[in-house]
Amino acid sequence: MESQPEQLVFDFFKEQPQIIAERNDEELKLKIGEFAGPLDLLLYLIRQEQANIFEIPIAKITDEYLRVIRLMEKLDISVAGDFLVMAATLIEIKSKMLLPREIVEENDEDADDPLKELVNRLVEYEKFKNAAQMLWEKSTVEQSIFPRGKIETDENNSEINVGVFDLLNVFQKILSRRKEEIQMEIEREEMSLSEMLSNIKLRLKQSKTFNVTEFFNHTRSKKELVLAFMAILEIVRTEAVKLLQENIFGEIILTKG
Amino acid sequence: MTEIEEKQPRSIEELITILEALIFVTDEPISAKDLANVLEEDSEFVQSAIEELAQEYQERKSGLMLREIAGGWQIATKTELHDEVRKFLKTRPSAKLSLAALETLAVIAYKQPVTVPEILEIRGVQSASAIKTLLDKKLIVNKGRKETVGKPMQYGTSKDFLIQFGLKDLTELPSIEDFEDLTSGL
Amino acid sequence: MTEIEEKQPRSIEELITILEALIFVTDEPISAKDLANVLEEDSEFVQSAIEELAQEYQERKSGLMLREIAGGWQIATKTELHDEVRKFLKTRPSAKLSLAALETLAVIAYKQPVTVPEILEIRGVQSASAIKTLLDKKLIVNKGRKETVGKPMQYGTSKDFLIQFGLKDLTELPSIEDFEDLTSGL
Repeated sequence: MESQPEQLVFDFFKEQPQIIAERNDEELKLKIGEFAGPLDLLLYLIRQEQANIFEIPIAKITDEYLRVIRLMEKLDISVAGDFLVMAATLIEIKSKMLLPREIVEENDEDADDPLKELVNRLVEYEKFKNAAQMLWEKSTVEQSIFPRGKIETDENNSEINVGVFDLLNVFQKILSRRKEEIQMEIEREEMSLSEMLSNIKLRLKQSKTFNVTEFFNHTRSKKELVLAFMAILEIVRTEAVKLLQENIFGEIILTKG
Repeated sequence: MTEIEEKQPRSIEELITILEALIFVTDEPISAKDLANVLEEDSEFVQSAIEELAQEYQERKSGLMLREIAGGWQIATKTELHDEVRKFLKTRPSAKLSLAALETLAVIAYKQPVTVPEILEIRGVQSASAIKTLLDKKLIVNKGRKETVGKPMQYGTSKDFLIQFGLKDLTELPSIEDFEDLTSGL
Repeated sequence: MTEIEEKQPRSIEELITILEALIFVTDEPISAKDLANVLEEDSEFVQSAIEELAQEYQERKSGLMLREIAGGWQIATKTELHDEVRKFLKTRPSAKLSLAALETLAVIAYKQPVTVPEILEIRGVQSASAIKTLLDKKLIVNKGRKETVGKPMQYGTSKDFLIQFGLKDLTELPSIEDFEDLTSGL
């Protein structure tokens, strides 16, 4: 039952982020191998220094980090705010480390040690970075497996799960809906879409499920029906809800996902 | 990517394995000749490998068969399983018409020949995509243009519609009056 | 339509044959439970028949395999034939996700349901465009709003995610703790 992992005949090549500045036709270009974020850059610099994550040479790493940021700015590469936030954090840690130890401990009582916090974040981040690598490998394997080609029934499934009385049933419902509309259109105050939306949301809040078919049937005019329909669409798009219909002619139920 | 290493000739077993995969992934039936071209193998070698594969399919109690159709080879479900397969396909999501398509079909069935504006009038909503679906499924057909302003296209149900719904002809469509009795029995 | 004739119980051989046909015709992976429902057979009986069929596929030198993916069963080509199949279909490996998108996806896969601020906390960088990419590729889905300040939208992985990454279900993901310090020695 456990499917054996197939023997793979291709290589997984790991894309390493790298910084390459190159001069090309008097135009200085910077190729920044994609850094996924400031933590990624930081990990890269720590690797470059062949340092341990738990013993970061903070002064050196901070200088390196700032050098890269300055390089990016100089080369007109817009530096995302998140990179700058990290730069500030590093400077803060570095300056703290330069203070005599007693003063730091007196002030902070190692309550929130920013370096410790940074290390924790790096350790946590690295797990997900490795998980991302795993996903990449999995998708590569998956790309070597192919499903069957199209067969006739895929797009033209001519079988229809409907009988002739279902058809009549639907037709009758349309007719009675029309009759109601005509009766209801005599006097009405129009609702707006936002009123309709909050109306439905309120109902959803009160009970987990909401009978859409019934709600549609209770609209008082064609315009209101259209609004109700639009409101339902909007809710399905923006909220965690599901539209369920047990059988084809059955009622449509909106449920909280 | 480029293969420099010298190419080992394939054994017939290897060839059969590859052929099975290729025939499986193609959308259209594919000929032994085309397969031979792709694999850079002798056409007759490929032909005999396919025949051996077809034989294998026949011998093991498989739900599938390898068959030659329209000048090419194809994997398909065995004929004798068609009842089960059809029954199964009916339960697939794609077998279900949307409520919109169903309503549109109901209007067309009972009001044919009927134009798009007339359907809009009855259903109260646009039916363009529903009509497209129904045309795609060959449940409705064009019934020519109506001799009125704008000459709108008219639609009616098809022969496939009758087959699909098990009707001899349109007079067999139940009437609204029949309906009351029937639903009370459900 | 209705079967009046008395139903003979199916032998496991017959069941396997039918299952093979049905798994072949579905356009997406189908679970043993769904198959059991359609065939009106015991779920465990169907499960063991599928496993026997998968075994058969493995034993004969087939170009195909029967595998469990995204909570269902599917027939697909064997991994080791990817060179030939790809050459035949003239396809390339599809565009890879960016590092940012992959990281974001990893966070969502392991922390779902998870909000944008929570992803930011872990990745240390805004993930808006990565999330858009993942939504566009249908690898993630909205999982409703979190009942907290600002009611941020939560995200989780989709069925397509399982399919594209070859997972039976989310429990097949290795534990996130297994990824700790893998490269600290480098």
